[in-house]
Amino acid sequence: MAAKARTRPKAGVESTGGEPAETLRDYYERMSLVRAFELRSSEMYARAKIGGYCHLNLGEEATVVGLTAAIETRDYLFTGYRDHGYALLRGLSPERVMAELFGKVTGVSGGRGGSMHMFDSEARLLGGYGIVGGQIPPATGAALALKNQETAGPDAAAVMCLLGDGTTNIGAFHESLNLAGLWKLPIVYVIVNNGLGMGTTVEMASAEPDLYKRAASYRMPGVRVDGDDVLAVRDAARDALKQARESRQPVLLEVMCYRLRGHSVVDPARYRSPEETTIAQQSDPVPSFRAELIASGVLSEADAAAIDEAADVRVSEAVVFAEESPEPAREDLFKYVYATPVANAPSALPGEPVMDAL
Amino acid sequence: MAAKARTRPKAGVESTGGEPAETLRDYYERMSLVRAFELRSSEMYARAKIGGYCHLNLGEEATVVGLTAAIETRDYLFTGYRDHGYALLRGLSPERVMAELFGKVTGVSGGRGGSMHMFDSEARLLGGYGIVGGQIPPATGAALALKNQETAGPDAAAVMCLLGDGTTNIGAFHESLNLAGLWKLPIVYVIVNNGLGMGTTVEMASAEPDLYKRAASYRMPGVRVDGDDVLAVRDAARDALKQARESRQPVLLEVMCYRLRGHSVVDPARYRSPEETTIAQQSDPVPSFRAELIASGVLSEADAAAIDEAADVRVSEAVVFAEESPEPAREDLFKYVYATPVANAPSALPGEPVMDAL
Amino acid sequence: MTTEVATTRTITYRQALNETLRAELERDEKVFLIGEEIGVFEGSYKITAGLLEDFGPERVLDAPIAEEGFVGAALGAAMLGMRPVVEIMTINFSLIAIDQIVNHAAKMRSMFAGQVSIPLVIRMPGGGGQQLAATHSQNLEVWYAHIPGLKVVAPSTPADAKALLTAAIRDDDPVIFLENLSLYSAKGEVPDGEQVAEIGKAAVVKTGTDLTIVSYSRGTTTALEVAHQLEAEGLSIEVVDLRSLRPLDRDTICASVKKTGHAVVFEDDWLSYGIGAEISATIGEGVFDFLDAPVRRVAAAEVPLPYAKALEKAALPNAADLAKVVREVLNISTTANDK
Amino acid sequence: MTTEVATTRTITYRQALNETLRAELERDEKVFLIGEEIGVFEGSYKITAGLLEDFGPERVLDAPIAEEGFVGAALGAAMLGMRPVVEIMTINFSLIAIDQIVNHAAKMRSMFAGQVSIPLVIRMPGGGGQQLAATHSQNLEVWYAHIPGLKVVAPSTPADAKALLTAAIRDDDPVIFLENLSLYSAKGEVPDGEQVAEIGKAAVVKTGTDLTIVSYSRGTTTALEVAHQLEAEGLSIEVVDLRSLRPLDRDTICASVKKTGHAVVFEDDWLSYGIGAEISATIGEGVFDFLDAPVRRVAAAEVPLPYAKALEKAALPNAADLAKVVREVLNISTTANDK
Ligand SMILES: Cc1ncc(C[n+]2csc(CCOP(=O)(O)OP(=O)(O)O)c2C)c(N)n1
Ligand SMILES: Cc1ncc(C[n+]2csc(CCOP(=O)(O)OP(=O)(O)O)c2C)c(N)n1
Ligand SMILES: [Mg+2]
Ligand SMILES: [Mg+2]
Repeated sequence: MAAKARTRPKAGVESTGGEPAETLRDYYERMSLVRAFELRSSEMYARAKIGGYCHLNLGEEATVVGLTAAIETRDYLFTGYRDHGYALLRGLSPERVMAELFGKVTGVSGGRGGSMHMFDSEARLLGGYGIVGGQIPPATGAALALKNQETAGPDAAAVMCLLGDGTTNIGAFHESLNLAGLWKLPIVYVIVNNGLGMGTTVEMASAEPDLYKRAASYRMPGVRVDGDDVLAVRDAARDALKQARESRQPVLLEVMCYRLRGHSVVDPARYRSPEETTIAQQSDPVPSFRAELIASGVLSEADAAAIDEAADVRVSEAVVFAEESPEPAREDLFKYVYATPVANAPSALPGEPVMDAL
Repeated sequence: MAAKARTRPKAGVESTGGEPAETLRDYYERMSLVRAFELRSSEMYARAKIGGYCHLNLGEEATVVGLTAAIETRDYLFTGYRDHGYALLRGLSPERVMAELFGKVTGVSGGRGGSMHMFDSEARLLGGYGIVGGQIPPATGAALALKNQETAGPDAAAVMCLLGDGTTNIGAFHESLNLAGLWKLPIVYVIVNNGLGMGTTVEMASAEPDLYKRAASYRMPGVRVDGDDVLAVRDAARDALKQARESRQPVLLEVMCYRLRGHSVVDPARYRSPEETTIAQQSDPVPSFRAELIASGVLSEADAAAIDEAADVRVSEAVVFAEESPEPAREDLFKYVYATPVANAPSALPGEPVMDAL
Repeated sequence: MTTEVATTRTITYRQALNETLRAELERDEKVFLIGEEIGVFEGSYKITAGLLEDFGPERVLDAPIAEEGFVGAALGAAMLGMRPVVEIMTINFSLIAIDQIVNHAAKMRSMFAGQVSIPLVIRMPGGGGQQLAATHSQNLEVWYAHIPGLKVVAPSTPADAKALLTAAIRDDDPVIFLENLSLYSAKGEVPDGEQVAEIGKAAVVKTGTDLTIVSYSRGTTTALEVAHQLEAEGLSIEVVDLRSLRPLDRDTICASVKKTGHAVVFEDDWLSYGIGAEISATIGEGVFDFLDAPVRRVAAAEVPLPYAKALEKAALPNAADLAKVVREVLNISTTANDK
Repeated sequence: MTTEVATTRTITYRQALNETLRAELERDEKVFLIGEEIGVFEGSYKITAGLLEDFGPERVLDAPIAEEGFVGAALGAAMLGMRPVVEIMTINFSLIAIDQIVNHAAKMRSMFAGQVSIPLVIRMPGGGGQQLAATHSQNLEVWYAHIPGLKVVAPSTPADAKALLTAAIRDDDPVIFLENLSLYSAKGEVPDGEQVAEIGKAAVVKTGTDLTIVSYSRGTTTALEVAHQLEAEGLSIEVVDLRSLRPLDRDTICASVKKTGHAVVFEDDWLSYGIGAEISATIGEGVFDFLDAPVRRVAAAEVPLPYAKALEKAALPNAADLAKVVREVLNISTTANDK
């Protein structure tokens, strides 16, 4: 973690200079929404409204806002299981995202995916994947399809594929980046480097801990940016996407941030030293961006408080919606197994005979 | 192929300077043996004495000799399926290697492995693997065992793991090199870059075709050497092994050579242009090393002819041995499935009932 | 099956596949082929011969050796509406891609509540008997047949290869299309024109009254051979060719056994937990009261397949093994009836 | 089983595993543990808690997320005489390592004619019911059970977890050691001292005369629960716990069914081509003449498992399903006898 802190440029007030106040305010609203949503998710998990695994974006809000601000509506986004914030800022309503966490039929994935599997085909959020690295080959293939379907240029679509620092050590990362580099695909791979994969630091997991340098193995540009600096993240991501869409030059972008809490809501993160926890808390982008906007006069204290309050209300509405939504119907259990109907598709429930008597 | 030819230093007479004539002669004998063995393998395949897949080292003889000259008896060698030459020069008798190709019980793997699966535990040749990249994780684990069993130093053992250029694109390559770099394992990964994986050139397969550069992703030294220059190969491999055994610094060594014929004995290599075939033939290391030794007075024409003749005789003896050896006994079919006997182990032949009547 | 007035030609299984790929590439520009050595090299087993030349590298895409990467990439392209047909060189190498196939392709549609379809075909040959040794001779189709969300077909004839491949490519779900090394050069009559099989249906490829042999892929060839040979001995054998391993057409299997009262399953894979286990269980469950003798399975010996010819032969099931077991099953039943 | 005079303690399955790993690490310095998050994090499911602290990072080695790499590395270490015990976080992730397990670990000894042994244990939990959704809830043990060269065990109690893990670590072959998420906190009596089970043997864990339930792992718990519950209804149920899936103890299964004449297989995995298929086929083949009714299988619905609680519950087999089928099988047979 120390190494990371050293190499990371510090976000400063000056970085907001020149940006319209409205944009800054907007970004703060987004950060605040993600923060409120994640805190509430944690609470709802504790109340057993949410089950399974639940991974939060707490501490990564500037990264989430910056990346989602950079991608265009026409672009496709693939992510890992730490996906709530991306779903919200890709435009999915908090209601539908919370309903997914509650396992309700109104959820973005009909309650079938849960926390790790947010998907919305219209919003071009193509999942939410729980197998480490599992999203990287499909994202690469989506870029292959785009390359064949469109011509390169400023209006072309591109793919953004998110992955964690720990995920760079798996074979699918290597195979996919090689394909993208080889075939010149319009894709940006974003390593959200929060310093940890569960309890394992980057230094314990990666022989080359400067992860952006791994781009060189595929003759691909590798860029590192401060993930606590929302504007820096946005600009770096925009620039990378521009290369992808205009020159079909895939890019590896590493965004340095901190995971504020445990790996998932049930992890107390005891392996973390008090110093590390302090660093993570000190670099929390939400209060710091808030303070920055107040200091630079973009927001008043009252404005900021109103934004936070609005976010909370928004999330409360989402909880009510999720709570009141129905569960998926048991008779729909087999509904989505196949797109093309097929003879003899299994439909027995446990304990039912495998076939009718002849 | 063109790019490779450009970047490859040309082997010259001067490179043999200073080397004892006996060593040079010895290396030529080894090259000649591999050449004779492989030509005969091809012939025996055509006569249906050998079955399955059969991949030859033709054109790679200088690489085979150089690498095997560099490894010490105490070191472990893992290779892919193009393994005849390595088996021979690791000290396995041509008889036992040819018998393996013939599927005879006297073969190095008892006739059970065939061409792709040469193994000799005493010679520390730990296979012979047919799944592309399959040898890389076990070789890495062997180095892990060595690290735990021995202290580093000039007398420590190391692992050499061979792989092809095409093999660098598979996930197991990435995962393994990362482990080796992370855990500081005594291993040298050798890319035998013969320019092709079946019909696919390096440039068609690897986004970064300078394969040794991929070492950087694991903070590992990456070195490239001319694979037609037996002494250069030997010296580069020795140096890499030294780093591995003394400093536990894994190394990626890329050896540039040519595949003289098709991918396997049944491949006519029609995808290769006449120019490419010409280049491959011109860089054939056996006649050029032979000519070099004659020009520099190490061998007379007659010496060289005698060596070639002796190699041929040696291989003929191996063929006779293989031919006369018995096939493995059918009643030994289940012999090696388990090391620790286990209750109820299956032993039914096709068509036998799965169990005796109760 | 949609059938036009059928003029037929006798062609190999290989050629049937090649022609079908060509026809589908022509018909639908969303179809593309991807795999190792399918273009410049024309396919390890020459199934794609000539296609790169005629359709270009965008439609016939040579991939590096990265099965997980390119199978997953095909899946991603399918998510965007393309219709990739993947060739994995042999089923043995699919183990490297299996996370993308089983954890991803098979589950996405369900997990994302139908928001995405995966019109993906994965072709790959299995099979032993070529002295390719333990790692290159497997028949792991039962693994795929076990997975909900996949469709798994295993044609035994050139005609079925054509009609099932056409169906697979036009299907909006991931289809595992199982070929067999020793079928590629097998010849058979193939109807001209468009042929689209119905996935999920078995076929009675020979009728008979005494005993049912259930098989698929290469095994069906042997089953038919044995059935015809035993006819000389006065035995009337019915042969059911599964064609689809998932879904499994239990009705066709059981209807046949209900009639014959005897069943033998023949497969190239290892016996325990093989395809034959499910067939035997299905028959036991479906037509218990009509069974006159235990269902027997003829399958491979449970060893990693050795290279040596004699050992390989001993380990793999053949026509003689099948004929022997068929006789045993019928004798047992005769004896039982005699009591 | 080697048993000393048994003083016992009631501990969890988790603790039994933890203590056994500790004891084997102490006993043999060639034993080492390797896996993701097993050290600093103390294991995703805390099986390895405290071991890094006591044995250090050479014996308890945290691996990066690289299942193929570190499983293969463990295999390589085993080739050099080490005795690695791998933890794969869940069976779902083993798909990434499966080439190393099935194409390599399982085959090497045979392929190299006995020149090398692979004393490798791969521990991993499977199981659904935790709302982990489709990719994190699988029971793919039948895949491994199908593979010659592997030994596959699936203990259902803390005592068996101890005795089978000890046996697995001391075995010179690759052993797949299957745990189950919902068993980790289950308690049971565990004898103190060294306990070494015999791999390859099933156990009759409850005797009975009317019907045999065959199960393994978590399923055995449910089977016993149902068996005891049905006793109140006057039914005498025998329960066979497989313990070893490969080799499969066909004799114990068939001996039980020979006595009871009725069998039901209970498993958490999908029905088609599941473990139950082999058990049913085995019974059909082994004791056909003693069977009074078809063997039935109670297994999971064939869907990628949904996250939503109600759907997940509907898809997974439970005690009520099993009890229902047991009654059906016995009724059917009663009716049949009445005829
Ligand atoms: C193939 C696979 N192996 C292991 C896991 C278990 N696992 C889930 S998340 C995780 C850590 C991933 O770390 P990182 O990539 O840094 O992402 P982060 O959680 O920090 O966002 C692990 C090991 C998994 N889901 N898939
Ligand atoms: C996982 C896997 N995929 C594909 C193959 C088929 N195959 C065998 S050799 C080979 C080419 C390997 O090329 P390279 O690594 O350059 O080695 P070379 O044959 O040139 O020595 C391929 C694709 C295989 N054996 N294993
Ligand atoms: Mg991380
Ligand atoms: Mg090569």
